[in-house]
Amino acid sequence: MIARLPAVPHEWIDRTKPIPFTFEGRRFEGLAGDCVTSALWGAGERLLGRSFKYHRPRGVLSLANHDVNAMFQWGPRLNVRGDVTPLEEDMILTAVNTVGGLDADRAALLDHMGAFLPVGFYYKAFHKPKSLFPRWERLFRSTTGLGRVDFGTPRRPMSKRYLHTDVLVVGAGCAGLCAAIAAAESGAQVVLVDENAAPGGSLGYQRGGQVTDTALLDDLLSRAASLPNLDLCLGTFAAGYYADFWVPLVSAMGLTKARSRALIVATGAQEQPAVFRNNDLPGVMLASAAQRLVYRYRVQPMDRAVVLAANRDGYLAALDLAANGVEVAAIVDLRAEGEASEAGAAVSEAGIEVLKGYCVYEGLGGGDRLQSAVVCAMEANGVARTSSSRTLRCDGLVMSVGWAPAAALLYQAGAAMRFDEALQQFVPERLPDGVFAAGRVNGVYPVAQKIADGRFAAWEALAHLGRTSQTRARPVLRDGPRPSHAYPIFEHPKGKNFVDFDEDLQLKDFFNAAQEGFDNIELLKRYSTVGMGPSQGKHSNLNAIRILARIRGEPCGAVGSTTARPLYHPVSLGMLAGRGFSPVRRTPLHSRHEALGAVFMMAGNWLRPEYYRQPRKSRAELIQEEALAVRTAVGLIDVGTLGKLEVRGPDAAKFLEQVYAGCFADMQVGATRYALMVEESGVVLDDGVVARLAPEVFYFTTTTGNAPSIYRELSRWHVLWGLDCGLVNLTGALNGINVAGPCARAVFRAVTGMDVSAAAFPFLAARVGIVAGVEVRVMRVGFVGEVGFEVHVAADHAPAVWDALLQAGHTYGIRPFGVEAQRVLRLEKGHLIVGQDTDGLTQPFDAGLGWAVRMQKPFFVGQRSLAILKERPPKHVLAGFMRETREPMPKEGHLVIEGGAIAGRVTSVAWSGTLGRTVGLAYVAPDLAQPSREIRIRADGGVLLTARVARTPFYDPDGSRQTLGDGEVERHQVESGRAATVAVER
Amino acid sequence: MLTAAAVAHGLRAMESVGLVDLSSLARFGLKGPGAESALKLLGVALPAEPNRWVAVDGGGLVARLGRSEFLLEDGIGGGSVHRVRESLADGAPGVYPMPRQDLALALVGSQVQALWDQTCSFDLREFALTPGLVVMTTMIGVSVTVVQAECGGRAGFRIWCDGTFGSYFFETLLEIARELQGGAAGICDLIPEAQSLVAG
Amino acid sequence: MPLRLLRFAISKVYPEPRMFRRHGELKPSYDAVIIGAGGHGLAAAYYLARDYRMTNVAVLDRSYIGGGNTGRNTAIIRSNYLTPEGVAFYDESVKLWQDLAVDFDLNLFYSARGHFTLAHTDASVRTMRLRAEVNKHFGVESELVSPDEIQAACPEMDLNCGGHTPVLGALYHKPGAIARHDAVAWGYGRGADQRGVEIHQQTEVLGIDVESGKVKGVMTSRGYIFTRKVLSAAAGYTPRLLDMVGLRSPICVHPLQALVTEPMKAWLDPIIVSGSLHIYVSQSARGELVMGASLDPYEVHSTRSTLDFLEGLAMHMLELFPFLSEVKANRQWAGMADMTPDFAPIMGTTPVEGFYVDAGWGTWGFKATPVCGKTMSYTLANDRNHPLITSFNLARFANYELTGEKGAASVGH
Amino acid sequence: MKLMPCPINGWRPVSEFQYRGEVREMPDPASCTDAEWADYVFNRTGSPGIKREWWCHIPSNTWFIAERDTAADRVLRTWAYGEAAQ
Repeated sequence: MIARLPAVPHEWIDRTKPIPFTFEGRRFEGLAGDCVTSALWGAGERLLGRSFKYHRPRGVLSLANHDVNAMFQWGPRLNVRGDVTPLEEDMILTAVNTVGGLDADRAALLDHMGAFLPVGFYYKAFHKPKSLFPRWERLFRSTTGLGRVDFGTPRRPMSKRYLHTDVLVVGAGCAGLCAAIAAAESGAQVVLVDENAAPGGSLGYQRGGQVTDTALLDDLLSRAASLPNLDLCLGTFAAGYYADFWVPLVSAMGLTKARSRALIVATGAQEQPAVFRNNDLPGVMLASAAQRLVYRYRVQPMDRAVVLAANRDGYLAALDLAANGVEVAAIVDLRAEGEASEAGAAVSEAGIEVLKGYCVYEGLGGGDRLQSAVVCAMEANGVARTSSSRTLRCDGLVMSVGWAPAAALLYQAGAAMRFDEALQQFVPERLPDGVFAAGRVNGVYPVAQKIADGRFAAWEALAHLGRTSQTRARPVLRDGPRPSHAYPIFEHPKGKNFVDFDEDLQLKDFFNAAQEGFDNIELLKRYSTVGMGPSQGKHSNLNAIRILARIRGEPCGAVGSTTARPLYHPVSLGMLAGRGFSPVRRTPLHSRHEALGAVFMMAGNWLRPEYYRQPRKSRAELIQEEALAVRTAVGLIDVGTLGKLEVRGPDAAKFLEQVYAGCFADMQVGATRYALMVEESGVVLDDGVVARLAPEVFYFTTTTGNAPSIYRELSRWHVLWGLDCGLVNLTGALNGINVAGPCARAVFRAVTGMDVSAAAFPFLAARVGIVAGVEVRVMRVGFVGEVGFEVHVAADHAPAVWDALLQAGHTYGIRPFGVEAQRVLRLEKGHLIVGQDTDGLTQPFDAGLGWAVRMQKPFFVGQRSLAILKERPPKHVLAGFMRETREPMPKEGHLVIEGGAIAGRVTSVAWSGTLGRTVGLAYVAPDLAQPSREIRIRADGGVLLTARVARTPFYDPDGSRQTLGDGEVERHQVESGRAATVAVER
Repeated sequence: MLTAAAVAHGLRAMESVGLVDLSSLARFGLKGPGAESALKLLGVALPAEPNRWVAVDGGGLVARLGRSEFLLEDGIGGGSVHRVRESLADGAPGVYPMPRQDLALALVGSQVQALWDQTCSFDLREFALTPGLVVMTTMIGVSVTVVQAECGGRAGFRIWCDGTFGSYFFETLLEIARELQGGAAGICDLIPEAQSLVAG
Repeated sequence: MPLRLLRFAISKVYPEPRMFRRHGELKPSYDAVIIGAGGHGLAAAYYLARDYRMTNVAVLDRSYIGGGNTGRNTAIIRSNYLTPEGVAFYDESVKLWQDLAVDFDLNLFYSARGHFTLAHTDASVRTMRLRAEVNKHFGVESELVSPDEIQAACPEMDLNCGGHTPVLGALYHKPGAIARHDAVAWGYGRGADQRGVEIHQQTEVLGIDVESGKVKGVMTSRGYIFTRKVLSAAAGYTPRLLDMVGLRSPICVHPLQALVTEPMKAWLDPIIVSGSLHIYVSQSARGELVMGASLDPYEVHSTRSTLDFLEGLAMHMLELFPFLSEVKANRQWAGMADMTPDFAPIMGTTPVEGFYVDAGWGTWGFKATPVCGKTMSYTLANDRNHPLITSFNLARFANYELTGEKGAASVGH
Repeated sequence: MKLMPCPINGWRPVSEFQYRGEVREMPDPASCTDAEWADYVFNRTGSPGIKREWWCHIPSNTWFIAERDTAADRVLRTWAYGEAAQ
């Protein structure tokens, strides 16, 4: 049986469901509804973890998602925060950041070396001698870091969701609930999120001893429940604010991206620690943490408590503890005047001693836990009068000295914050349109006023949405008693008075950092690392500002605050990634390729056959075979990934003349022409083929990778020029199939009734006709340098045409060929590939494409730049080269070396089975580009290979193969067949 | 021939999220300054405003994509696509034909919203605010055209995307639909009249 | 335990002096004014004072020391560039880095981890090979390595990238390193300060006074200063400064974002960059994964963060490192990158006499900090471009003489 | 995510758009000097301010002009090229 306090309304635990779990190798039992920390604390554990730098014992601090010293490893889950992670059946937990276990942490001796390790110590040493630093770094790296990554962690796809609503309210405390209810009652669609497992915020845990009095909370919850348009999401936090009300909501379910039209931030405030010696001993905690233990989990946090107070909340906490079995040794009130409110009276009624104008000077511990507190009266200047010290026995010390607004979302939304001296807290000065604040984050503390503030925020939001036109005056709500003390920070000669519990920063570290010149809040943060730990300064930024203000003798407002970057709480990469959608495009022939054993490669986001697998044959062999099949018989390639565009209308020709460097107005209907596109800077952008299908209809292609961007850019020019023509993107609607080789005409004739004779359908002609019963566009183009028919057909009919061609080609030994074989074939022809044989700075004259540029035209994009560039001697030019042998072969990217200097680079190279040579393209200095001149290429291992500059095309220089008539086919077939066999034997 | 089991499966899927591939319906597109008048001449009912659609006899629809682009799709009971294609396939002054090869989907069932929320950032409430709305947006990384339409008597959505994204698009949505106890359904599950066509 | 740390234990008062003096008013005139107290500006000041005895120098910053891109970058240092001029320049920088900590007597946590630029397409394999060859030619340690070699160096990585875009190879650059970026600015700042340079933080430049083509002075938020030499080293603010002297440039400012995770025990030694996946990652000495992606797609002059950056980065990280799905992202931030059309900086003299620029650093300025200080101090002192930076001159665009880095830069880190 | 109002399709996340830089007046290639042309091709207005930019809504391939404050990343208005601003 687990010892817990008697049941009260709104407790989170289910006493009927015990939950066994393991911590540091020992078995424990908690209850359903517990968080890990409450279960351990309830079971009497006080040592929950070790600190980051000194490995000091640590227990509970906030129970509000910044207890980063009570952080655990749970299987593959690392840095599990005990204070907010729900307890689960058979959890197996160990504390992170220990050497040899939590109790006997060998690294704990670092605690005694603090004197050697002041702030930024690592900047001051270990770098001399240089040679030793790597060892030191290894040592540091082995000691730093918290949890451990498990390389076996599965990648489970976690869906992300979108959510749309009128009003998003963050924080379901008193103010947030009131705001959400008021907004929903007016009919707006409202989503209310809270990071806790239950709503209510401080209404739930701050009861001032009225253990069972939750009337207000009950009322708010029942009203909220009665509103169908109010969606309450618990266990959900807003991780940040991004432009235009884009707020990621994080829960165990995953990431939801919320878009609202108004945002109400009611995130409350984070209680702040007092700074005194040993304020980190297990047993010292924030008052709100103790109250959370008491009312959420019904765990009695301690037996005998000292309450360090500087506000009414401290007295309420004392009453809560007293009412729940805790003996309150005394309230130590930093304020000389004490507490005037009814809470003060109630405390004296309860017979609790109050030490006014006292502070806690240090905590004394033993066995890794608090045993007593040394308290002193304070001088007027806030310094402890140690002569008058008293030692109070206690196993718990709760701190209630003030709050810091949880204003991260407001900062990220662009709010201007002002430091309010009366409240001693930053409050919103100016909020962006549609963003509103309510409750403690807005500097409003008394319950009655939080209610009014929440309602007012709701009304403001409704006004922003145009749902109300009446005007209201902002109620005055910041006139309550001061909730925060101006400087709850106490020096001690022996230090260990911690300001940042994540980073183990002590008070003196701040003075030292400032002394070194880091006396700007941002510099202080970077040098001391205050606020850079996992809790992002939730409990340390405000005290850091106070300390720096004191050092500079300025008000906190003048010191300012560091920017609150997302994320508010950490979010797992798995949640952020979600499923990870990466679209892939497939041509209509994809299933055909699969059936033929294609090995696919990515080309942009397309899947293309690289080559076709066959048993017991290597990739290289197959690529050569596919290429040879095209040279000696016939091959078939899917060119469906090419960009396919159409421009129609009276100005169609003019449009092409302006976007391409070449001439098109003079084209005959039924002709095709190579087209080169350059940027305004003259750099080669893309190329393709233009076919004139009718006087006012041009069909043209772009490279696969550029298709979407070229279509978009041409659309922009079209809009800009306002020409009378229309641009249509047929890339997905049509598919291209190229049948090429000496037997291509024979094969093509077999599938069409068109007259395909060399006379009727010559090289570079384009025709519209019927193939395999389907209407098609056919272009006689020769990228691979043989008789070729490129058939463009509606996507849904492409498989039929492909099948027909394969079948018709069977007797001729037709072979489908992939991208790799095509690369070899085009290289034999000396055709360059934009993007491989050109780069982001190549202009046509370097690449030998001057012939495709018609400078005489009135205008085309890039023309003016080319006019400038044309006058310059090129720095390098693209030249062909050959080597007699196959191995060793230079590779693409290898350098051309001349006189020990870089004189160029190889852009394409391949073994040509047909020619029995290695052929390639390289950029070389113009003086090297003379045919048959020897160049040296530095290949792998630094060996210099000799190659000979050669004219392109390497293969069929006069282009006779592309124009073969019917009669000639067989002869050529035999010849190149012989050439091929010879080649292969070499 | 449809087995009873297949039908039952499809119907079950549609209770949650049913993905129905309607790519086989006849479809045609046109754009250009002359497109509107050309279609009117052919007696095709047109939406008056940009990004709106109208239903036409036979269960088909005509959608206006932006200002001067149109998507025509026949229903099971036929429609005007054939006629329009016949007369405008080669264009006309200011009329530019756009043969379409979309993946065309119907999305039906009680869990459509759940699938939608995982795949598209567009706020479905907009469809309620603007009857006949046509939306061009992105879904799981692919450009899509979406309308809210009754499909075979069920409230649902129609989605079109470039056919070359088809298998990626369909398979990804199917994976999510299955997690929601939905799945693929046949056109006949959605539109029983289609039975005869399939059988015949 | 190094003896150097003993003094902290024994001395009663904290034994460290100020790194940077506080200054009251600005002097009426300086021999040179450097705009921007980031790494570049302070390095220039440091070498001006150390190597050229120019100490009557003011470094002005609208904010605080190292508060710009120096404090916002992901601290990667490499010299494996594509063009001869680039390689020579960055290699000099890497050499300078080696001894910086000792020069400063400040530990910069300069840590040579090795730098892998992954290639997922045969096109990027070609580029990586070219980079390796150019590097080797100039004696820089780079090589094209196979997937097996990558796997050996980082066994945890999924080279198959969950099916799509498998890794085909990588450019391995052994000297690739990371460093504690803030400390670099502090080290240069302290060194300059000790030599008499004045660093004025929270001092914004409102105008630059140019008379008949020559710099005459600078108007600041704290008054007017006479000076004949002004160095603009203000990264994302460069275009505004150029406007002040009536110069035009191709610079476009885009945000560049970064992210750190919660600390975890050390597991990742090398620096991993993937152009195709648009990610780069290294593990800091504190155990955090420091990550970044490519530039934001459009011009913005602010350091706002976006969620889509986080989502995209996380998705691609998990393609390479699927086991990181439970690791939590902790904090994101952004810097303003001043991009040029050829992915190379703009450095040196300008048509305005006495006005010098050190700009256009885009996404890779940190690694060049020392050599920029060296070359710009030379340029200021001699009123002549340092030989290493001549090809980075502003005039190159008007002359259509862009540098060739463009071919290589996919992710420029 | 940032929202962008397409004049034809309405508000959409900025990820649905392509940015194409500032609207720039092309000098007459016939009459301008090489320097003027190079300035047009390479130089930009790099300082923050309210700029007129080319944007394209990708799913509908709609090009339009956006007037945007590049310091605050705030879109003031958008309109189809050649039409009156809304």
